[in-house]
Amino acid sequence: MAARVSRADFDISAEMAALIGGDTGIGGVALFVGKVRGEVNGEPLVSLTLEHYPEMTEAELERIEAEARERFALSASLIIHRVGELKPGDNIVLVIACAPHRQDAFAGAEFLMDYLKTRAPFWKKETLADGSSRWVDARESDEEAASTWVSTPP
Amino acid sequence: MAARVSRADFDISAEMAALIGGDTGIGGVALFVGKVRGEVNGEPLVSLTLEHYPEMTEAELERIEAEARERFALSASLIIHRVGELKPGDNIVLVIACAPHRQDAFAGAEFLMDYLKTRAPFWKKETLADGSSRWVDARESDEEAASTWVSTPP
Amino acid sequence: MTDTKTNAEVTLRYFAWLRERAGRGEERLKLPPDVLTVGDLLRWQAGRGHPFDQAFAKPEAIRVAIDHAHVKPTAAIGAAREIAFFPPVTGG
Amino acid sequence: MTDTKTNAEVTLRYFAWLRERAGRGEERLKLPPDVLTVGDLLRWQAGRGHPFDQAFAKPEAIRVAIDHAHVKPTAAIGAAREIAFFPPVTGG
Repeated sequence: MAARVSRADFDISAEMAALIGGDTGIGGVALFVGKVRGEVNGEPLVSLTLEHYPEMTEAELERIEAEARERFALSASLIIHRVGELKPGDNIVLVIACAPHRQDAFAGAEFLMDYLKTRAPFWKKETLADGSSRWVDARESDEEAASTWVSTPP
Repeated sequence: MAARVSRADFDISAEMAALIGGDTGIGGVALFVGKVRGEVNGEPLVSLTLEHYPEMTEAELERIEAEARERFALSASLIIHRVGELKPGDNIVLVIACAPHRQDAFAGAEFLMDYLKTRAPFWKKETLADGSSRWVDARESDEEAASTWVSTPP
Repeated sequence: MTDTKTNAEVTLRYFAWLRERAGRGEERLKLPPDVLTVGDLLRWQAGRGHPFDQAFAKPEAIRVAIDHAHVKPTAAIGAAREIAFFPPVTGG
Repeated sequence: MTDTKTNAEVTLRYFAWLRERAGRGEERLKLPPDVLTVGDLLRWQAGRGHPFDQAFAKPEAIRVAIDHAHVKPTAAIGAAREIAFFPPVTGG
């Protein structure tokens, strides 16, 4: 289990290899990569700036991971979340969930993403071509996705 | 959209970058990697041999991908399936689904895997440490997983 | 015309344990004119004698594809050029 | 003892648009003794005058963490060392 915040990009293949190590009990690995999109409601995005709450982030990511591990038969999991100024096409987040079987791997990765989106202290600010910028609103659909996993509200 | 069979291993980062190209409409990428496990019912596995039906494989993978694309808002998808003799820890299959939003990416990747497991003409033969070998039985849970997506039986 | 089609040569292919039990990966032959559906073909195979009697003893464990597409036992063979027999797939 | 705790200095932290509207990322101060819950604290912030009146005008849009853990408005502040205010998170 590992969680970290990074200004630099990540290498998916290398992160996955390091996470698995020599564990041949792992039969399925589900990964998710979140990326910066180039448009916001049809307007070109210039950059996306990610702010976070450093002292809380790690504690929260570890709580999310521990909960995922308790719910699913995960052999290993990883969360890497980037901060700072990102451009369209850049990677924002990497989640990896390893399990003996694919169903647990998929469910683990989805759970990690849903909880990350509603509990981890990151905030996105979009800057558009006209120089204007605005903080991204939380999506209700994200709250709903997280709440389908249970009854423990943030 | 792409699907291919390969004796060689794949590079996940490179495949993902090539699949995405310059499409900045993609906000989420879900990936799945299936791996050879080191034990079968507690006995050490020596190798896993994958046979397939070459002329049918590509046609079937393309049908599976076309169906995934019809059901989910996928921007791009990829299936790579290995054949030949594999060892514990080796990669067997890679599935990538790209979409504007993560829910479609996850659903697309799960759909591709469920259909792959029940429709793509691949067969696994396990060889154990004592020299014995046996063809892997299809798992009923895989049939069930695929059938949850609809009513079109194989 | 239909008789001609039914009597045309067809390629039969075998995979996984069916290939091993049938002792071959492929063969070309003419099917009898009364073999009209996939179900007929599975019954005909089981009645061909050794080693097919063993290989096709449990037709419910066998899947069939005609010209690279999955078909059900009720499917017509029609003008099939290639018919494949195999156990349920186990890739992924 | 309880009075001492309630009157201890606490670090308040602000993130995203709350940081921008509050005009600061952090401050250290003593909370009034009658601010016992997170809900009390949100009301107290809204009453502090400029720029907090603006920043805390919609308390339902504000999330709170005490010592790096999410808390609800009903949570007691107790011996909190650090209390953070931020909009609903939007990472991932």
